[in-house]
Amino acid sequence: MSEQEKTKVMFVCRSAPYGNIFEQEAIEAMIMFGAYEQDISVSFIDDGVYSLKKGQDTSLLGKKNFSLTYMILKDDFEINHIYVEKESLEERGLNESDLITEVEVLDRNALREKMDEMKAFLPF
Amino acid sequence: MSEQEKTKVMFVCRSAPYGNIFEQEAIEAMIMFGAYEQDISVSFIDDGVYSLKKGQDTSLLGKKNFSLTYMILKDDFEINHIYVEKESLEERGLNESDLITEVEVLDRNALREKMDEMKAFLPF
Amino acid sequence: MKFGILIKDGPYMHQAMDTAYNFIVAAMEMGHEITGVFFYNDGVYNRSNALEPPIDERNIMKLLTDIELKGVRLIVCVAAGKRRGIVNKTVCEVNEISGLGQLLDLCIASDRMITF
Amino acid sequence: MKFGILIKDGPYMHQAMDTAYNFIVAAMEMGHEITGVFFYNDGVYNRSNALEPPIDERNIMKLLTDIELKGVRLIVCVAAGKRRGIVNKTVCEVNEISGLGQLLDLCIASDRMITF
Amino acid sequence: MLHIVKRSPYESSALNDSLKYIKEKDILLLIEDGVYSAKKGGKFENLLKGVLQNNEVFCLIADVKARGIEGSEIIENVKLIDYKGFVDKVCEQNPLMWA
Amino acid sequence: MLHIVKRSPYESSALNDSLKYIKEKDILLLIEDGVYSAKKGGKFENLLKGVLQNNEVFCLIADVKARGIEGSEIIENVKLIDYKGFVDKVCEQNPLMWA
Repeated sequence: MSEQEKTKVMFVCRSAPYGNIFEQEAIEAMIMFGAYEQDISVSFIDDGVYSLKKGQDTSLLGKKNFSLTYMILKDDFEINHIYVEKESLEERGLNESDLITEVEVLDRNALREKMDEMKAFLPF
Repeated sequence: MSEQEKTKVMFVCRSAPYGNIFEQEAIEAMIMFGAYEQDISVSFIDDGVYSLKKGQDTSLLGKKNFSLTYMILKDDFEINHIYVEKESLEERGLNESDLITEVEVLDRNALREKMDEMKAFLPF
Repeated sequence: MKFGILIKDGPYMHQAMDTAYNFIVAAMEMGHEITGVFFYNDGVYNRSNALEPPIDERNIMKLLTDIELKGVRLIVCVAAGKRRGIVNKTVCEVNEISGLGQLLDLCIASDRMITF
Repeated sequence: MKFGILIKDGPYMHQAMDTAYNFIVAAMEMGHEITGVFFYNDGVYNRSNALEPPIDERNIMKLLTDIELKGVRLIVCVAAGKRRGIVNKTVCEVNEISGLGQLLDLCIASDRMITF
Repeated sequence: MLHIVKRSPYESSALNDSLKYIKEKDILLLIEDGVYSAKKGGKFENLLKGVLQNNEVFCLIADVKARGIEGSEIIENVKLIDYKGFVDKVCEQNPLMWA
Repeated sequence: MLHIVKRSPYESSALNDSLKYIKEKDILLLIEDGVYSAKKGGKFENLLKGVLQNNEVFCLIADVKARGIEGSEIIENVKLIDYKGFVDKVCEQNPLMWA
């Protein structure tokens, strides 16, 4: 399929992990979508940036640590673009070195420009 | 039963109506509790004060207007005390005349003193 | 226009299903097409076959059957459903259960995707 | 001490049931008594008999059965359950279904009432 | 983009979060508990008036009426629309729900 | 009173709402997404330090670890407790969940 024919869909991840299931079920959707050869982006903004925080250890909660999946999302599941918003990181006292995997850090304006290219948003 | 033997329970209503079911199911609980001859209070704070707003008309939503029940909660269902927090009203541009029924308007400090008497809180 | 719909909240607890229903009815009256309604997260509860709301309250099961009869496709995510107990024996229609690929198909087939 | 527990959120969607479970286990290990767990609002979904979470995930149905076997009383609100499809045929144990008066009874019988 | 906000500004950051992404020509649509943002005399009146300088703001009338808010209590220049108007706005611009 | 906050201060008003009701000797307990309030370098660091002037603040360690926050990243004088510590706090004071 040519690049122009692909549908551009962006997951907009705005929730912190573990307090609710949104980010976990969003990842389950990302993994499935990767197989369909469309143009899938994921953006982490607001509390969504916490999902990428390094060092998550859920053993005391009895819940699954799904953050490790982000490390292989791009290579194993063909998610084309993973963005994290710079301002949301800063507001939370986080920086790039706190993140579990290498992602594209964009400021709000740049991320908004990416949004303008999308056909559909899936907010989680 | 003597007043001292009664259990003091306070519903703490902090949600606006219709966006979620909390206030409607809280009212269903209040109605049942009234029959048990305990000492039941209801306090409306934060967005909970919107539940008491006059003039709710849910016809276009297709949902039930449950606000009318507040008018008879005290007399018909023996809920002993209904409080609304002054500061939350003010912050929302509301005053006593906006409310569907006569309730006790208390400032935060006075309401907090009532809270100190409670055995149990039920937050909605 | 063609609209795809994603529902993430359960019935009665949040207003999402009600807003979506009113949106869908309005869109169809205006001659637009609904490509499908995908139920994800707690949205899957909307398709429980056991909802018994009080008789003086709106019946969400009936409202959804109404739009289904008008040709709107309803799709319940199998994974989100299993986790929450919306499975073959508890779902309104067994053949509504499907995979997440259907959500992407809605994104592809619709001019607009809207989440409630 | 005697603790009464109120659960307002459904399984998996929010962390409430997990936090409550860990609280209950800790309290019992410390020798405290749990007077009962009342499921209201979306909390009733925790007692669906059809939950089928992935095998590598915690099984909330099993966790609740464990504490029930240790003598903790579980109570599902009949009205909240009917509205959401948690009724005789879909609930874990039919005799857990009861009325709102039980919630007030928990308030009366417990030293502390805690909501999750 | 059509920014849809359904949460109350008093309890949720959704309105603020959406406004960080609003650009010229974007529309702000307030539905469900989001309509409280458009009430005169409330804490968010000035914020919303600022938005109105650069963007159109719409409010779902069914949600306004359900919550007991009169048309006269809605901040000036905020436009009330019905569900069909909602559909029209989604046709005009690509929607993102700020839940 | 024991004020329990389980929502993130970035998306919810719960922390702020609870602090309006906090009195001398009351305890603030942060659980679930509420623990983000206690992270150093975040937007709510000063607010929480203000609370610590007059009240004890506790954080559930299971929730802190799950979210990848190190003990060293927690604001000074905030105390980490396990579920048994949580039970103890509920024994000490009457709990109200600010959801």
